[in-house]
Amino acid sequence: MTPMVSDPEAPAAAVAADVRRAERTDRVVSLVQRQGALAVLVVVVLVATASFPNFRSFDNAATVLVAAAPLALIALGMTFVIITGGIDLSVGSLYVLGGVVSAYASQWGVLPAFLAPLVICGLVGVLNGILIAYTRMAPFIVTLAALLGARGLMRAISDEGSTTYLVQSDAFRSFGTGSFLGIGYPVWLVVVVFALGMVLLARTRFGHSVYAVGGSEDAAALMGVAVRRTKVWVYVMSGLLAGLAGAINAAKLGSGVTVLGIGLELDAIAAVVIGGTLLTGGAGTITGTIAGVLLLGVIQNMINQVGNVPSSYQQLISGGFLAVVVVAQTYLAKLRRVT
Amino acid sequence: MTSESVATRPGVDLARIKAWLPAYGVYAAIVLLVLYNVAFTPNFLAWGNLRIQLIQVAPVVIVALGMALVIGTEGIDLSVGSVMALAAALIPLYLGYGVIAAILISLIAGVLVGLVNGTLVARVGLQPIVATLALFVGGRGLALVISGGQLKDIGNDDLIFLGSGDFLGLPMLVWIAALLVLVVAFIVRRTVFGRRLLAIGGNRPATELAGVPVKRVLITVYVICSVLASIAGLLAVARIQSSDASAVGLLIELSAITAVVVGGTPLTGGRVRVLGTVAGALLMQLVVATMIKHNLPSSSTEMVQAAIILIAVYAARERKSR
Amino acid sequence: KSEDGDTPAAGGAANSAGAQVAQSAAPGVPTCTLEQFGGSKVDLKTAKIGFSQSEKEANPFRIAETKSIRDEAAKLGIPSANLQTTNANSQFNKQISDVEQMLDSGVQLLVIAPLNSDGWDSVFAKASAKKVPIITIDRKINATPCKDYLTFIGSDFEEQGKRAADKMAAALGNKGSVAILLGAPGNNVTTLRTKGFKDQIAKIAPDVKIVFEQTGQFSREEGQKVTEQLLQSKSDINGIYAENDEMGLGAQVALTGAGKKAGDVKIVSIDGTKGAVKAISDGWFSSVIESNPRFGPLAFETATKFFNGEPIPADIIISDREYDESNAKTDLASAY
Amino acid sequence: MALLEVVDVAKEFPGVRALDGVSFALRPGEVHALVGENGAGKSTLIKVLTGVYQPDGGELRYRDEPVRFGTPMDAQRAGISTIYQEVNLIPLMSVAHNLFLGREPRTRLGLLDEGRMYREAGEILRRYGVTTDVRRQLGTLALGAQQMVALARAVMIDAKVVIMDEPTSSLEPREVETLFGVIRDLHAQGIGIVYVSHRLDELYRICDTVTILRDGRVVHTGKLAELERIRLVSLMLGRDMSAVRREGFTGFTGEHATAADAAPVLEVTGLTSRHKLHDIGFAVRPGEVVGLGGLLGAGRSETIKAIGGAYPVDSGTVAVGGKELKRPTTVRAVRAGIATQPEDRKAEGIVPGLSVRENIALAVLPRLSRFGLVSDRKIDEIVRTYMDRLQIKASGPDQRVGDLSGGNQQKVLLARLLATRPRVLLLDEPTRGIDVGAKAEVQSLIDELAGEGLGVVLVSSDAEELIEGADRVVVLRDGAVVGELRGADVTTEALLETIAAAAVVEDSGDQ
Ligand SMILES: Nc1ncnc2c1ncn2[C@@H]1O[C@H](COP(=O)(O)OP(=O)(O)OP(=O)(O)O)[C@@H](O)[C@H]1O
Ligand SMILES: Nc1ncnc2c1ncn2[C@@H]1O[C@H](COP(=O)(O)OP(=O)(O)OP(=O)(O)O)[C@@H](O)[C@H]1O
Ligand SMILES: [Mg+2]
Ligand SMILES: [Mg+2]
Repeated sequence: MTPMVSDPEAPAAAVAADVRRAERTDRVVSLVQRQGALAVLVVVVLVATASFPNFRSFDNAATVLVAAAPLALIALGMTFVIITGGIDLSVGSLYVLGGVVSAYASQWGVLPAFLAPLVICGLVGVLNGILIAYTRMAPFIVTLAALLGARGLMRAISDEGSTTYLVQSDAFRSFGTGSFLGIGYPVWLVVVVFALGMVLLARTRFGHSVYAVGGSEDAAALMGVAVRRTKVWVYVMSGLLAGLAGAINAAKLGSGVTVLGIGLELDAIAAVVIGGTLLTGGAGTITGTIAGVLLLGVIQNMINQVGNVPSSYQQLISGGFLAVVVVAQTYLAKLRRVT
Repeated sequence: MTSESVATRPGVDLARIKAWLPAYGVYAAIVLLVLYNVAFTPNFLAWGNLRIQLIQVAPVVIVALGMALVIGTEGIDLSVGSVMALAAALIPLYLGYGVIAAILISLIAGVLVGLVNGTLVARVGLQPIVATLALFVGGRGLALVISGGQLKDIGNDDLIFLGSGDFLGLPMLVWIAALLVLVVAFIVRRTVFGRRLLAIGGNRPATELAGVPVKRVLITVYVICSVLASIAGLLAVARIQSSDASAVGLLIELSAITAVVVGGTPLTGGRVRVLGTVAGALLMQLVVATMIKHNLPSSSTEMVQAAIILIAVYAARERKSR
Repeated sequence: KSEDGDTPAAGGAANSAGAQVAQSAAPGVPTCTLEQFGGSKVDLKTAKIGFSQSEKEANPFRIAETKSIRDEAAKLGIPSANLQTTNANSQFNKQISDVEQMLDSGVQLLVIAPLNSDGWDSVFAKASAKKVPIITIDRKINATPCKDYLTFIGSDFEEQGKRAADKMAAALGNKGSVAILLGAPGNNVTTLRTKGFKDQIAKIAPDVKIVFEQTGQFSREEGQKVTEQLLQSKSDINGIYAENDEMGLGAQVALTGAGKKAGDVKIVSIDGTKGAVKAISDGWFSSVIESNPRFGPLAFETATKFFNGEPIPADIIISDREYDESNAKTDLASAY
Repeated sequence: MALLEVVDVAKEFPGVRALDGVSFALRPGEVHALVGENGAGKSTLIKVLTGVYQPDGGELRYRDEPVRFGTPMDAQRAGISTIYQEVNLIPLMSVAHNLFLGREPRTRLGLLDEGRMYREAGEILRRYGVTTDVRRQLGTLALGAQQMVALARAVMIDAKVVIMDEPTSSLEPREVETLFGVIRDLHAQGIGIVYVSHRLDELYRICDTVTILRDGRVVHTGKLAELERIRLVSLMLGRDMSAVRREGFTGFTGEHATAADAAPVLEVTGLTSRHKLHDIGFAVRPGEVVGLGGLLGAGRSETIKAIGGAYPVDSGTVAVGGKELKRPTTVRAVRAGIATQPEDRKAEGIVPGLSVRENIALAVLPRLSRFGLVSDRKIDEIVRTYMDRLQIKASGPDQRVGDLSGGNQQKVLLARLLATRPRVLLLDEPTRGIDVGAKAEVQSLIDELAGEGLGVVLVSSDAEELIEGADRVVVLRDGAVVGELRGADVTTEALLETIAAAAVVEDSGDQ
């Protein structure tokens, strides 16, 4: 009663070795995939440095960084939201609303100028979060409504956008334009907030709940993750960060400009996705988002360095670049061949 | 289409109304808004007024039809506005060869954009929102490059007839939109393609394993969406009698998505409500018209729109069921 | 008065058609010299110059504006590599960083068409540190001339609104109901053109009632849509004030669609594009107040004078033409 | 004294009374079997016990105190640990993170102590026979290994009650033994266990007490040993004993009549896919059921998918009826007559939002249509045929498949496959998670289809099913064929022996 055993040794051992090798390459490829945006950023920066003498200058770098600060904050919030599998379209409107509110509140001092936009945008975030978490309406549509609502609110408090509140506090103003070690305060703020964000996402239970909710909402609930609370919090964070971005921008511009922010949500989404975060949720990194934000800024800077690119070509180039980066990302990800 | 209601006890029962509301909430909202206008807006029921509302909603409806199909596959297409701009930019360039040639060229542009979007989604495997974001940004740039940024007046009578002429008492625009609604409804209900599209939205891996050529179907869906958008683009040109690549179709992707979702099509795919989409577009049109007629500022229009979207979608949201 | 600036500079010669003319500065207006400003003399022919455009070159005004700057630079023999241009695509933050990046790259003169009048603090901080003079064109910036920036060249938008009101009142015989097609909300141009128009109407023609004001977003399509709605609810409207030509042209299409004849509803608009001026000849528009975009010559002339040490007035207000039946045909060439 | 108890609970879903006056008590140190047909309400009862659902009526008592669990977390904190029916972990997160989610070890600063987490995770999982890198994404593990992670997660905490909803449905005999070892340990510690399974022999091996649910009601509670197997089944199904006895337990009848010299309908040669499959080859003749045996991760599912065109291969050929498939894709495979039933019914099988009708017709639409327009008449005909033939229980062809019970979903899937009139059927775990009644029906259906001349490839973790159903068993290990059982050799012992032999060879090769 001996079953026919065909020589098992060779193939089995070979496969086992194969599997080990596969796991090693998996890890390398996964690193490149996760940090793919960083790799692309390095390449782009090298190219820019070689081609444009001005690109190298410290001032130019500082300007690019300061300009990227608001988008960076917004993209940070968006990263959390997208990792939970959601999306927040309201950030562009909240950013403008935050700026207007901040400029208005600056008449009472620096602290109100920061707090007022945080409170108002945070409240909209709470509303978004509650509607999404408790009524199971699609995040896309809830935050689309919030986009309209927040813009309407901004117009309503600024006399249909025609009143621009000027920043009254010189201290607040100098926060926007001043610098430390040659680099603007907003950039330092962004660095601190990002560091906190990274710790929060990677090293706390909340951060892991965020991943879990995005990975599988039902499973996370059954494993005892507070799914709804996590969701509410990410939208609150996103709202708060959009408000903060609005505040630092108001400080920089010295006024609550009302004609900003159209389409900023899409820039933020693009930055996050370029950074390797999956729109389906469950995976993503903050370092990737930083790289994504900087990539967008550097590309814009390069277009400016060229000097005379007509406006229509600028858009064409941005679109093409976006496509190339995202396609490259996807191919890197595919190499992982997860089954 | 597949919403079966549970047999319930006779008499006035809430369950029946509850089951009915999600599917027909939009229609109820339209009725309410019309009643309000009849009472408070002078001249609302005049044919001229109704006509204008139909004309204005037609391009949104056309774009939303394509969007509904894409959303049915659990996708989304942000590039529709740029496609409209591309179509608009191409029209004046080729009008010299006749209206037909110009229309064909802009439709071909739609096909090409659809192929790119579809390929990125189906073959490369990009998330639809990102795949179409590239053309959302780049497409309008291309349109501006093509048109040289110049707004061009259109003097071609045949084209203008499409935009503002009447046929059998109804504007051409409305005829065309109605025809497209019927075509899309027919596609969804009666064709193999329609069933496959819904299955992909319902469960893509399963549909793939069932031997359905998923990639081909997806690419076709994006092509249809883009072609519909380019039709909307050329109709917009015909209607405003000029081609302005920088303005045409601006932000229409949001209006179209709103119409689709307010009309009861879930963003999660697997179902498409064609008539609901039309109703969704009409509802949003009526909201804007009402606000304009009462001369309210744009801030309040936006806030009312936000509220209506939330209410409509809340009423239509899927109850959790597994 | 506003009628003075009517005669174009040299009239006739095609290349100078429609060139800007500065109103003679009133005595006592503060001026600014290179010394006061604190910068150093720069030779324009070899200097690095930056031009920041606010909106896409996709409407007649912006196209003409950018072209005028480039053409004038070429005419003065400035190598094109020395003229750096950026376009903010209507994103204000982009314009700010565009300008800052140009400052970093060492431009010695900045010409800016600002998207917004406020919000330039960070730019001024940087520019004044480097002593780079800024000439703002078409839109004014709310800041201190000769300190934050050198001077403003452009039209007086409020004045344009007032002149439109004069024209409207005249066309309606000081009686009737008027609708305003507002520009994009939040835009300074919108605000000022609205204010000027309303104030002046209240002052000179109290029987002209403003019964409707809705935004047409400065676009022809929106102008058409809003007018269509307007005509359905207020069919007895007598006049439409469009805050730019595009919306006026959209209104014209809507009027045609509603079966109105040319002249049934008086249209007054601002800008002076070819399409609108032609519409006067066709009888659809009553008049068009010009807002001249050809800033190149005046901007470079001002810069040259400034670097030569001449005093520059804080505001250089150009005298805009206006078009009506009397000159629409003959002056069509000077429309843009 | 009861540890965990419900009295007279009711739970209603729109249109379904899932629980109707159910009372159930679990005593310390007891292994309590909970059985019933698909849709009887077992999972619902468990979810009521653990705070996933709030009961519409009745009382929940824990250690003789009335309690209310608002969320699964509340139940967990109280010491009730659960392994839910569908593996409910987060595929994109690492194994260790899944194991510790919600109770991660923390440093003094309140930050996660990842080093400790990875170390401990590795140690814990080794006890359950999972030796993988704990930093790996959970989703890259086979279902069985994932199930073991879920088990480890559930038992890890200081639980008073452990609830297991069909824990063995994706486990191999070896893992099942590990699991039973764990259950015995828990039992010895006085922990109460609720155990749900459709595999009767398992119940008799480890359970003390049984509660039988039918249509949301308790029809019997008592000592399991005192309940004859046949009576258990008849209580579950609500049919009388003689009928059950007549029909038997498995639906298989034994050998199929296959001409030994008939040309094979399916020939697989040299199938290779990097890291996963290594030179796999076998043939299936018409009317033959070929089983694929092996342990978890042996590559059976990949083999099935590769043949069906759904898994990329680097080399190798698949031929149907002697004709080789060029560049296989699912579309070409279906066209050539290969029908694949995937392992994961929910993720890759049914389209839950569509009706029974649409699901059955999905693969054959082109045949039921002209010029791209579907013919409702033809579809109705086919749907009716298969709903009758497979006895699909649904309120009608328009019912959403997502609302059907597991067994009926499986039948709908089979109907879809059969409607393509395939020549080869590839079945991956066709009876996973379906009740004894439905299982027998599906099994006899497989028999019947083979009888009609189809070639069938059958994968099953249920050794009994594999042995009784297959005429021949090809044994895989680590993606390679390591043996084949034919004729009289097709026995459970021989199967285990072959797997073990290969394992020994490999283990020694590893040192
Ligand atoms: N979330 C839900 N919404 C609607 N109906 C549900 C839901 N969950 C379960 N049901 C229904 O309740 C009944 C009991 O389902 P349950 O999952 O408890 O069965 P089960 O005994 O676990 O079956 P199986 O052996 O197939 O796992 C079924 O008719 C099922 O369709
Ligand atoms: N006990 C285990 N520990 C760690 N990894 C495992 C274990 N069992 C399987 N795996 C891994 O899971 C992966 C997928 O296995 P695969 O899907 O090929 O299994 P299968 O033969 O189809 O099993 P099934 O019987 O579930 O169908 C393989 O990469 C394998 O290395
Ligand atoms: Mg169950
Ligand atoms: Mg398997």
